[in-house]
Amino acid sequence: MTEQTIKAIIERGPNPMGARTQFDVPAYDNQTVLDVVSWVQQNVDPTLSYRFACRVGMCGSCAMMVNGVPRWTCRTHISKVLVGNEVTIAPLRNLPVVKDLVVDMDAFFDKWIAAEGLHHGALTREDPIAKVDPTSSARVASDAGVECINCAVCYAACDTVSTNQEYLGPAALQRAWTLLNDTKDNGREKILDAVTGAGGCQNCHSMGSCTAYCPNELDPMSAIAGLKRESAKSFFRKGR
Amino acid sequence: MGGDFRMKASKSIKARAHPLWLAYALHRLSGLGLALFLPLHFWVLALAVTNPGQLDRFLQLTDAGIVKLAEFGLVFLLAVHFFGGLRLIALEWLPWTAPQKSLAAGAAAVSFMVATLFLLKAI
Amino acid sequence: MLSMRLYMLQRITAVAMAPLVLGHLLVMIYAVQGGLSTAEILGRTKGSFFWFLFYGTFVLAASIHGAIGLRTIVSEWAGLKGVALNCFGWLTYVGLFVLGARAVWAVTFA
Amino acid sequence: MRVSEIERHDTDILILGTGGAGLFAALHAKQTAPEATKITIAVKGLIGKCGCTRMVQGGYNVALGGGDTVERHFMDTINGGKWLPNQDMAWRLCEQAVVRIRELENEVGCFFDRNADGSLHQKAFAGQTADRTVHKGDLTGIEIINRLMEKVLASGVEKLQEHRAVGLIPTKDGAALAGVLMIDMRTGAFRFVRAKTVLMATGGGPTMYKYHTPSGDKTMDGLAMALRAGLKLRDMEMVQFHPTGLLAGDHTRMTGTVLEEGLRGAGGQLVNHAGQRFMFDYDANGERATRDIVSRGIYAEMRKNNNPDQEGVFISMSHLGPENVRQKFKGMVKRCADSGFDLAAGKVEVVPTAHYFMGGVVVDVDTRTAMEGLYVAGEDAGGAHGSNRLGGNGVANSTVYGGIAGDTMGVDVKKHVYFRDPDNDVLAAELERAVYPLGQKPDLIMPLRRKLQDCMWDNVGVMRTEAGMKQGLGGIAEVSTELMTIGVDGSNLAFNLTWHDWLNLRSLCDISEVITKAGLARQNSRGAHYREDFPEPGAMEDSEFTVAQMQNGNVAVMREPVEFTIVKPGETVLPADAPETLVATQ
Ligand SMILES: Cc1cc2nc3c(=O)[nH]c(=O)nc-3n(C[C@H](O)[C@H](O)[C@H](O)COP(=O)(O)OP(=O)(O)OC[C@H]3O[C@@H](n4cnc5c(N)ncnc54)[C@H](O)[C@@H]3O)c2cc1C
Ligand code: HEM
Ligand code: SF4
Ligand code: F3S
Ligand code: FES
Repeated sequence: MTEQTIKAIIERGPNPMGARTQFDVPAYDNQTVLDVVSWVQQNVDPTLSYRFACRVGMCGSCAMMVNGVPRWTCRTHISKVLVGNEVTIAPLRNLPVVKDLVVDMDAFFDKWIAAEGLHHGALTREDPIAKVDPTSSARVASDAGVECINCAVCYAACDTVSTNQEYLGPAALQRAWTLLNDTKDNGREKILDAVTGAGGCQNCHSMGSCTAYCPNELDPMSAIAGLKRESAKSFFRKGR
Repeated sequence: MGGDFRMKASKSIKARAHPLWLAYALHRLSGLGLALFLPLHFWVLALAVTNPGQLDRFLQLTDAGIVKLAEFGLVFLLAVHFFGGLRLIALEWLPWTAPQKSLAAGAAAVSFMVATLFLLKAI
Repeated sequence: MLSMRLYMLQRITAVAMAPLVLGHLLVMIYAVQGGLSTAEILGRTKGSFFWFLFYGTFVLAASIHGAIGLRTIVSEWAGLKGVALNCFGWLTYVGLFVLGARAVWAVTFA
Repeated sequence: MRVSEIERHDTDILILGTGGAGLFAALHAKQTAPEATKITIAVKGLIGKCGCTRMVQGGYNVALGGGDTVERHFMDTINGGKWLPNQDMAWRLCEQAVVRIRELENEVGCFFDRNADGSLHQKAFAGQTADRTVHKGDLTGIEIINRLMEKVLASGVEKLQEHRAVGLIPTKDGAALAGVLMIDMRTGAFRFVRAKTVLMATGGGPTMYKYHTPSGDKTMDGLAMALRAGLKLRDMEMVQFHPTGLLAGDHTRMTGTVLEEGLRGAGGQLVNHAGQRFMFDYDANGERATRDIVSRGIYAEMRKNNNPDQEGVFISMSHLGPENVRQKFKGMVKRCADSGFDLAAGKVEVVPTAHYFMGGVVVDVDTRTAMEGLYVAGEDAGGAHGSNRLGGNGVANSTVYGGIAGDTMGVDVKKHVYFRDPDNDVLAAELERAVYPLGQKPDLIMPLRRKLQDCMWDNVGVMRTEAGMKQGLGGIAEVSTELMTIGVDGSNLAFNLTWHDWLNLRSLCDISEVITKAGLARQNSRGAHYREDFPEPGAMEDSEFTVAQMQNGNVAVMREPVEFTIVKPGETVLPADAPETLVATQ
């Protein structure tokens, strides 16, 4: 333990209630951004709202803007983000704010489903489990994006999301890509239709912020490129 | 109002400082620049029929430093946009997951070379 | 905001322009040596079916490509949507094309 | 706040919680219930993003042949639970897990790891006699919950997200459940949801201990509600500790989170502050002994050291080669690094950490409770694991019984044409209870939660004695009383976390008392429950389980004999020539 303090500036949404408040938080050796926010709520401002669940980077509930960068706060060590001894924390970008640091993630998940981000199976619980070669290229491609924790960090990082309401966003499109490569999935046509619709993959400008900031080191940009490739092929084949 | 200013601050994003985003910005701005320049370019060329003398006077202007610089800018824009665009199409349509950053950097470098070559020739 | 069709059209026109841009750049690098003059330009292009096709295609592709590009920018940065957006796209396309076609005509067969 | 101000809402099937149990129940109810049935899923957090199923690392136990059988899985479960499990529940768990895993792969679309030949990869957790645990790397829970969540989100069920259940409201005669009182956390409004059938799948969660693994939303709300509703709770003394929780100080939420089991399996060493390996002093298997033994070993070592600045012990991996460790435990190394520790080359301080709650509501094998209209599945239900849960049986249990609950409710809902009317007195009392702190003078709540956590850890933790537990009861009562004097600023109830901290602590206090009383009632040591004053397990044939219930405003603990409906102690359902274990010894 040290005697030092951290200057935590918390920007609370939404607008009418919005305020930029500075808190002096005691610094500790092992301390995450979430711990800083929690300390404020537990010790000085009991009205501060934020969201978390697992506290170890598995649930994707705790993402916020930290110094203007979207991050999973439970797995971000404070020393990584301190500028001097200061840090600015704000609600996640690109989603409506419920209160303070809590955003409404419905749009993010609605788009996930709109991108056909769910399994389209042909087999049932009566069938044996299919054999899948773990080294096949399709499986490897599919596997690459499957460990997404839907934290919406990529969604917050992407400027296309902020300027194009319909855009499905990197996480949803990446999910569609994992399904397109999943040999057990039978929804190819549906998925391609979904990802070439109004907010489809063609809207992505390959800014790469999604890939740059994904805390799990996933690569939605390349997944979306994959979708564009498949969509283009199917466009040439079917003329749509 | 202070309040408004504050909320603006919260929306500011600093998550753009990486090569791919800069490549995107460069591509968009160069595209925008080209699209805005194009009507001018067409209009000037059309002078060939309507008013050849004026076209000549205009073309003589290209010797002036300022105009040279502007031209360099244009060729630069075209080169940047051209290589950036090819990079994008390659990234999107060719099945590589190549190191995108070096591709972006490469595209920028080649654009510079072409534009500089043009400038040198022009001088 | 960008439909798959516009997206494809933008990419296809881009690919089509690739050799044209290269050609154009080379010509320009060659041409600017010693300054440009009307006579010089016209001497090269006047009555040439090749240059007519070259620049004609270029103009067609560029006006489609540029219009789609501007349409995207306007929708993302200015929030234009729906009919207004489509009108903007078409107007830009027609405008660019007409201006471009006039220029091509001027330097080739006019 | 008056009863008349409570918003009203009706649905046919109401599901509380979106862990493995809640989500599976929603899917199955959708499949079994008549077309027009309205299904609502209410949850304290966001759908699929809270609860512990998502945090499952190791995997999912299921006997899929290759020598392994349902019988063998069943025997491991009974032996692991030290003959306390409800055998019919344990059997159904093992049997249905086979169906459920196929459903997860084939219908839900999970992506479990494969062997080189394309078949499912299975490994063995400690305490298992076969390679049985299906997994997706060490992030199995994310895969299961994400896939389930997608299906549920797309299924058209009604969503009540960030809705916290605060009270089960029975009918006037108390025989049936009328509905559930909830707080819409986003606005702070109260909502009474009437439902013909209700599944409680709020997932227990022993977070009243100083060190604990479950997610922050889990605070025993469900069991506290069930207790108040007069239901019987069994095996409440049974708290499983995971031996290696991260120790990073009490100012960080990371403390208590799990360092995976596989570290010890791969050869990780536990050393004390003096730098000595100690596990072989406690068990011949050293670090590879089962969870309960290692937890006790560490706890004993910590007690011996008795230095407040040197609380835990260390797990050390570096002798296996830092590069190797980095490669093999990529996720774990990264997680430790994010929190400032070097798992690959250095050593990381660990403590036993409260992980899973074996106790729960008494249910039948179809998840029905004694109260008509109320069903319980997952970690909230007691019986399947007895005194100890095998690693990998937790998520199997929640998904298996969640599905069963959905099927059962889907059928039962047809029997109920009308909604039941609530007992308005209970409704008023539950409302009163929930708004109580808003009328008190605001003060800090966390110091009090710490106090409870220290008390439970010190007195009702890894090793227990009568004197300790009695002291514990006193401590719990103190916290409980003090809590009633601490208020919450109620000027804005929207997403008022501090109010919810208060309610969380209320649930934790209530169930802590039950745990302690059940612990006092069990005068022997079985599985997770270890009494230093009664270290022997007692005769298996005379096994009893504890049953706690509210009687006249007090928690009473009774004991009931275990019925050996399938197999008796000393016997087995395996063929006589079956090998002891199919796991190749390391
Ligand atoms: C870190 C960790 C690792 C684990 N690893 C394994 C493993 O490898 N293998 C294994 O088999 N098991 C493992 N387990 C255990 C396993 O996760 C649980 O046994 C199982 O997931 C419980 O499922 P559930 O559906 O009952 O509860 P949960 O998944 O915990 O879900 C409970 C739900 O109820 C909601 N809820 C709680 N209170 C309320 C309320 N008042 N109102 C409304 N909703 C409420 C919660 O928000 C949550 O959505 C692990 C547990 C942890 C914590
Ligand atoms: C061979 C040459 C060219 C190539 C390969 C090319 C390629 C591309 C590509 C791939 C895009 C899509 C970018 C995205 O969606 O993010 C694009 C956008 C654009 N192009 Fe081009 N282009 C070329 C020439 C031109 C020309 C001559 C103009 C001028 C009219 C132009 C104007 C634009 C504009 C305005 C955009 C929109 C920018 C954006 O959306 O960010 N392009 N170009
Ligand atoms: S892709 Fe990465 S950043 Fe995006 S939601 Fe998934 S885990 Fe989060
Ligand atoms: S940041 Fe956005 S624009 Fe595309 S590459 Fe990623 S989705
Ligand atoms: S709290 Fe779950 S990812 Fe941060």
